[in-house]
Amino acid sequence: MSAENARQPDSPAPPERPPLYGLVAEFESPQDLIDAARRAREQGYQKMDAYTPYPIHELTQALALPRTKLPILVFIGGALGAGTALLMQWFATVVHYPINVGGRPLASWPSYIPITFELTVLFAAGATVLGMLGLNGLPMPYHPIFNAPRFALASRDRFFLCIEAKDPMFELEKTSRFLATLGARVVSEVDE
Amino acid sequence: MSDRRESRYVPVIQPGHTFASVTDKISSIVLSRRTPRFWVVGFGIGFALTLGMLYAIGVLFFRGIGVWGVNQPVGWGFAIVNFVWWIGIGHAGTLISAILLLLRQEWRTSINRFAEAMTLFAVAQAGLYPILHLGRPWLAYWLLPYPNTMALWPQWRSPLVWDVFAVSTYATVSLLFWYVGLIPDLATLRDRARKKTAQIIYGMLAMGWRGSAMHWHRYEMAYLLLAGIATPLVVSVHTVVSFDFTIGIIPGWHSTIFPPYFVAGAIYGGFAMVLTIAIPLRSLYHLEDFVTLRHLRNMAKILLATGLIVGYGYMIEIFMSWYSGSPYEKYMTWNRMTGPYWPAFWGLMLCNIVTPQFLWFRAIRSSPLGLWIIALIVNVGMWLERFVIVVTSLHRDFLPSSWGMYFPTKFDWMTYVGTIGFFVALFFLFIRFLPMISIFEMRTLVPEAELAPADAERKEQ
Amino acid sequence: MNKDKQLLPTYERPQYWRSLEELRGPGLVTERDSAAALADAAGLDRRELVKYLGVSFAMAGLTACTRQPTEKIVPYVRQPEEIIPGKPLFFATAMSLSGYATGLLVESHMGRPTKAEGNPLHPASLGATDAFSQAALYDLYDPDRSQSITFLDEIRAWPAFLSAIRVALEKARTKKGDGLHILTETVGSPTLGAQLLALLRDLPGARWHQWEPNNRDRVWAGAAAAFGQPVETILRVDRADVILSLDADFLACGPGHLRSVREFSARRRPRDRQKFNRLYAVESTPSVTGACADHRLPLRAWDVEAFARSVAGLVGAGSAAQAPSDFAKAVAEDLKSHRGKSLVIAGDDQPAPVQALAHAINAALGNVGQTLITTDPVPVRTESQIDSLRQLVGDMDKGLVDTLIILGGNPTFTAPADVPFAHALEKVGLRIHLGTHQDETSAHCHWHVPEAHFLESWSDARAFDGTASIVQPLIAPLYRGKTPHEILAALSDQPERTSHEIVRDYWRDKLSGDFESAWRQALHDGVIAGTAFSPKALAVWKSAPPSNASAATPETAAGSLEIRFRPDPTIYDGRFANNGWLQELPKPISKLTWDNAVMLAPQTAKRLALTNEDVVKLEYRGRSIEAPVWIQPGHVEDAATLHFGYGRTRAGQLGTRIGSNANALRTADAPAGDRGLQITKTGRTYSLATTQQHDVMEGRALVRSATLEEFERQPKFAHEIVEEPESDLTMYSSFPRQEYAWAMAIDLNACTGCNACVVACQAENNIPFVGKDQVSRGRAMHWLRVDRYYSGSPDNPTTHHQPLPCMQCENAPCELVCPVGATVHSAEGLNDMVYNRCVGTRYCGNNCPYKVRHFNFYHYSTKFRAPSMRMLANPDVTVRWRGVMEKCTYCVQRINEAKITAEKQDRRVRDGEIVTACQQACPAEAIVFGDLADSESRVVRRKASPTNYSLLGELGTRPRTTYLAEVGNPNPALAAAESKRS
Amino acid sequence: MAQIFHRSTNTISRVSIFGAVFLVALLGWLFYTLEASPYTTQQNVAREQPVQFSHAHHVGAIGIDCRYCHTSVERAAFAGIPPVKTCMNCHSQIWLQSSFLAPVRDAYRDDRSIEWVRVHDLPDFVYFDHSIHINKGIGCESCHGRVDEMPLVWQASRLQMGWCLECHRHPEKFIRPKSEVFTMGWAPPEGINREAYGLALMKAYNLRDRSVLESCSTCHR
Repeated sequence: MSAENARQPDSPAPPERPPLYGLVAEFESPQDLIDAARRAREQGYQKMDAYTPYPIHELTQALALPRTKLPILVFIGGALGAGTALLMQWFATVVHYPINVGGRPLASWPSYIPITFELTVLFAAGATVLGMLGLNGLPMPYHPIFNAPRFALASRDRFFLCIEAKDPMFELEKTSRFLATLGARVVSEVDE
Repeated sequence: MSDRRESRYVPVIQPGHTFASVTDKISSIVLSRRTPRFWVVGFGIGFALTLGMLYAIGVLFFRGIGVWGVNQPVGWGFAIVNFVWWIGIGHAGTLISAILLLLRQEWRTSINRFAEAMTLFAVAQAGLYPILHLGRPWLAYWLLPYPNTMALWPQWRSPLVWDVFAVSTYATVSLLFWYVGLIPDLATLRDRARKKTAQIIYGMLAMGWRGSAMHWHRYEMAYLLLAGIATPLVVSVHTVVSFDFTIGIIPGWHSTIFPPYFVAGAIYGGFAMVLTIAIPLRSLYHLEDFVTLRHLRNMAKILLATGLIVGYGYMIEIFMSWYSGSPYEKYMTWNRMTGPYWPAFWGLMLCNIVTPQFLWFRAIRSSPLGLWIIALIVNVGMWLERFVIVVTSLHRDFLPSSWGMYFPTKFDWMTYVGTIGFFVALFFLFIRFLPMISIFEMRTLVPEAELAPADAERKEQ
Repeated sequence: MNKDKQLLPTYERPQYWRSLEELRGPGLVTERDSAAALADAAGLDRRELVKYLGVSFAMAGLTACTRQPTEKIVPYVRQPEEIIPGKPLFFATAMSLSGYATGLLVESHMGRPTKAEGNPLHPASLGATDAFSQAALYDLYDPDRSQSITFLDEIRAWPAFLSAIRVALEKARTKKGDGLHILTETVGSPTLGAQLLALLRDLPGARWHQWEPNNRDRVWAGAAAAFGQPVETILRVDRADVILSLDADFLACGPGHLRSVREFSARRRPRDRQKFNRLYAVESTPSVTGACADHRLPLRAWDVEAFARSVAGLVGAGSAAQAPSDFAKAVAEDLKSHRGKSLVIAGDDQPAPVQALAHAINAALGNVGQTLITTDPVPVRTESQIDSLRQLVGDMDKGLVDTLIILGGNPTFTAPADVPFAHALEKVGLRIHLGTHQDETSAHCHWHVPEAHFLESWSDARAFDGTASIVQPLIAPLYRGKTPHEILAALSDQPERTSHEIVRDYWRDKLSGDFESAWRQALHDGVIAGTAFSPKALAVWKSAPPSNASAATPETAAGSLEIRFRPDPTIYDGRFANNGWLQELPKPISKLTWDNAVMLAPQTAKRLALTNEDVVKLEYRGRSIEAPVWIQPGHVEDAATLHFGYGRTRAGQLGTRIGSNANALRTADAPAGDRGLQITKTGRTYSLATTQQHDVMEGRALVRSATLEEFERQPKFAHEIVEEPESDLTMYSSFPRQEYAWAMAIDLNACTGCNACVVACQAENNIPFVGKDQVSRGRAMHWLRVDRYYSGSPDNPTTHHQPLPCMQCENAPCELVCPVGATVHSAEGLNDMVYNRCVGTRYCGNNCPYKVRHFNFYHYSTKFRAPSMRMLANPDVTVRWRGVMEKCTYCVQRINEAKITAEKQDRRVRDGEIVTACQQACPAEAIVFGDLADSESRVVRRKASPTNYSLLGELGTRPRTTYLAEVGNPNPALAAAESKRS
Repeated sequence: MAQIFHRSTNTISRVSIFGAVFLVALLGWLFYTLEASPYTTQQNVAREQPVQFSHAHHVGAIGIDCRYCHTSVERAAFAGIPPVKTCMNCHSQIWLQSSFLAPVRDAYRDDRSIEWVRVHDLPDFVYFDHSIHINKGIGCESCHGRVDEMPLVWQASRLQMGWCLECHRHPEKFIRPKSEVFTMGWAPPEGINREAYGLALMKAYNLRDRSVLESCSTCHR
């Protein structure tokens, strides 16, 4: 079946139809998806995204995804943790309540190490997870893409490529025909 | 090289599986309506033991720590023994997920999920003890730094404070690690769940994961970073736990070998527990396709390796006590071997040094039952090790006038067995409601995931 | 200050103390007192409440919000001018035991006595105390004391009793007193004696009997044999170079033993060699004295006489019976070479001939008048108590006794097995018992009158040398108790006289100068000047008396053992059976608590195939009891020792039905025991609670000892044994010393292991006792324990004592590991323990190499405390609650008190101004506490001694408490044999 | 596939996550303030007494010295609560008919103590000694506030350890000349540096080093 009858013209259209989010093409295999993505980019499409049941590194080049800023966040988190720990312990034992414990010096730095390390790790890990979610804009339980028919399979064995309506080159007819040529199993429109 | 030979005819996943089959097989365990009978029985037992523990704890709180066997000179008994034992067990999960990930051991994929769950639940058990064993547990929060009207702080030089930070950090990071790994699978469950409630719950937890390429990109980066962070953490935790003893001056505690051999021991015990759980699990849920002999053999080898390290640790300890020339150290070792607690010591040697030697034989490495028995024995051995370290060191230290004996009471036992029950109960809940094997990672292993050479070689670059 | 007046008001207004609310009332700092007063009626005290709130709050994470419940302050209506709220007062009084007094200074907080100390002016105390006088306060507040006058278990009023006794008296008068018998314990009180004698004068037919199980019959008989009349023999240990103890435990019990200890240990300072004395002990049961001896010879009590004879023969007092042993020869030589400077002491338990022999030897050596002074006896009467009791029982049996008045004591329990006191008692028409408890005796009496504790009563008493003291009350009788004086007054023509009046009247014409001032002086000093007896010069019969002993009992069947009955080291003759402190106090040598046991020599036990805790059947002269076995190294072979005082059936919550009753075996003719004991194994076992399970040092240099010769060759021998890190061997710069640096030095050479310090510590620091079960679980709480080690062969080991308080390490391992900083160092070098910060990880306890930290596994402070015991607590020390660690802090409350006083006067604390409780109690002056920063202080001088060493110093803990090593003075002639032996 | 969640859930979920974080922080802050608040400390809460005794009147208006009633304050740990006799010294002469004084007269007649409500109540494990503070130049006012302005006495300070330490760490901020200890509303001389002034007094009165004042056993035994 093809893009034309993907949208039944004869059926009465709903009173006010939500704006179009984009066109989604469903593929059988990762390989098809990668090729499709690459072709679409060569065509000049930018605003598109692929949806896959597992990470596929090839898509990074295929879609020319930007490098992520995550590592910097993690480093900042770690540094913050280390600083907090050291400062806290030094302040407590040297400044705030200096007291003789077992004849050890007030600033017995070797015994600060374990906690400093632990807090470093804690903060860094926190930064990693929050950073990842934040950059991905998660949580986002609602997303237009879920309107796509059979999208549930995106978490099983199907691979989707979505060209968004925002894309400057996006033209409903032309784009859907183009997608069909990429060997998509189905091409369907997705509402906002 | 034997490994390579084995791996040739024992793949990490049986042939014939597809994206679909993998997904359906694993998710159906969670989503299927009917609860298997063995699940009900297993959970029931665990829950019953948990109630026993709660009773013991109630008595403890209202009558005081005296209901336990602790005394002077043995101020620490079962509580600390069990604490260290559980923490040790809690090491395998994160180790498998983190270190094996960094080492690109793809066989980890089918075992890391429940290994991580095991870690969490073990750490939860461990976390109970430091609080329970306090004379005034309701003041446990005094170990945390927080603004207070007394203008007081924790005593930063105390290993117990280090413990608080190490264990809580470890618990938190393991939880994050586990959850992050779960997100895509939760999405799968969301999409495959039939019941609305299930959809909503899994949907919430999945945070609207939709498998976008960009998300996967950041996700993998995050996962890798977490692994990198968690690896030193795993090593640090049992190191810090070992400080509880090494910082002390009691002969048998005050030893520099402890940190490395505690860590090795933790991995040792941890993997033993993973096997203890994995072997019944794979047959009960017919997961032989995913948890193959290959996994069992690899774990057996790790068990053997760490077992040897631990054995080396014991030997060094004994040698050092002789080499030190300190009469107290010498007596301590002699007392362990021939004193009133000699069965514990020799039992430990039997369980932890002799038993693993059977793993030199591939026949045993390849027999699930054999492995399972060995794993059980090692679990016991690791518990004995902690008992020997804690009790036999304390009960006879410097002044003979203060020597004494330690005998656990029924409340000690109830609490210990209770935590095992609690652990089992939690674990059964986990396998019922969450995928015990990482689905999305399994997908990467099926043949369908193979790419055309062109991309394949690009992948190489 | 006028002590007398202070006390009269409290005394004359008994209603003053009626309710506890009022009790805490008089201007007390209520927060202090409620700290002491735990357990309220609901059994839930404030802290517990807070704690349970804590539990629920903890769930809500709200724990910190602990509101103080509202408290009341109840001031005086009219405040006695001498009372400063919160400041304790001290009153001088005296405690008498078996007729001999020990002078005390008792601390009183707002009218409630809390602590007893020795009276430095008193000859029998010299400022020191023994365990009994330390624990006396417990008896005062013992919740099981009888609290009302009863007639056949029904409560009666005092007047009712008076009329009853008057009736009996009238009846007696008609018969000139016939049928009126009075039974007392040994009477040392002059006033009481005078009252009794007056009564006898008044009613010639009346009889006065004396009985207590630990009497001195044999001493009097021996003295009579030697001097022709019963005389008191006063030991001048300070003048003796060589001492021979013939089964005498003169360093642990008996009249003036505290003084003997002081004098003995004063002459064992290794640095002045010529003054260093030497002690030979010949004994059957290992005793404190034997443990101090330079040479100890285990000998069956039976064989002591033969030994004494051979020594006598060798020193020229009579002829030796058989060939003397090497030991005897050596001893005799040593004695002869110290004529006039030696001393032979016979144990109170030894039969008259041995006593006489001892006197003869002393006489032959010219010691009498030098090291041994004879004076009039201290007890008012020295008749044979056993005969006196026999006679009473005989009369009772014949029905000649209409009225028996028992003034104190517990004859039903203590009477020998072959004197059927209880049985005969039933035949008496009117039986009256005055006692502190409803005990075995009161069970057989019609009337029971609660006896006033000595801290509640006016009386007087004499020390071993005759020095008299006024016993004055520190508190009005809690339960309207009566004194013997008042009972006797009831029999006189002025029945309503108070003991205060009686005692005053007795002394009125005996005090020199103006009576009032002399009386006040006497009360203030605690002694009446010039009342000591003057020495008597008596012709002594220099040659040994003929032996009648061997005739006394025929040599009994082979395989039979000798049994020895001795008063229990901690509960005495059973009168302290309900005293928790003394029950839990480890017996000096065996370290047993809460029980007595049959002591056997290791060899004997092996021969009989017995081990510790085996229950055996003891058959002796046709009677038998069962008791658990305790193998006692150093005990003489073929003999057994059983302490009497246990096996009470009506002692109170604590003392009833524990241990086995030796009185059921004791017989009148051989009260100290005899041969003819058969031991059979029952196959059952009985668990005994000991505080020390391991008796040898395992080759560790814990107690370091040398002989005098070795010391002179190598004065620093204590340091040769293990090398100790130099104090500058540290990576850390040490903390700056503040004005004071507290420290302690303990002289192991002086310590006799008498345990007085342990009870003193317990009393001062509100240390709970925990009961047998907890002790056997290794949870005893004594902050200060006296470790006892054996060295040498178990058949006759050398015994070492080591008092072990907290070492106050400068590099304290415990502090390092506490996660909440509940134990940290004070700027003055104290290892502070902050109970309220402790969360109870017990990590510090584990990490303490000395194991001097003790943990409240349960809520001990209330577990064993009846409300009346609230008053016992020291308000200056926090009462610890469940789940916290506790330990010695050098009596920091005393340190703070002294510092505050000094600072208010703008001066330094003087040396000796602060005395720790243990130091204050110690008769041997083994413990010295002081300030290291003061180069003149005693502690600094002590630590300068070459024998000074720190225990486990090699660990680098730098303890502030150090020890002075043991130095013995063995006889070279015997040393060889000794070395062969061990 | 149909949407499981409505659009709004996106916002809701993000807000709730941040909300949770803030809630935790809020609770922590709440507990701390509660702990230091008069709810716990009963600071500034005037206490009803069996007798309507007004310090404002006796101290402020009449100007009776503290020590007239609190006799042992210079000598003992406990400042001393006056016996009924002390009240009667004056009130046997004046205000004989006053109904306010009825309880006092009754108590005196019946030889029965008046049960005052304790206002300043330290925990049982704290050993505070009035005399040493008085003798080292710490004024009554420093802890008890302007008693001369209190009709019914209330607790002027937190009386929590943190509060004690403020002074034990920096006595120079609170110390005053011994002569002024009992003065209410005393202020250091004009234009003088409080710190320097305090330090001079500390030297004069020979106060101990901070490390001694901060040692646990100074207050806890």
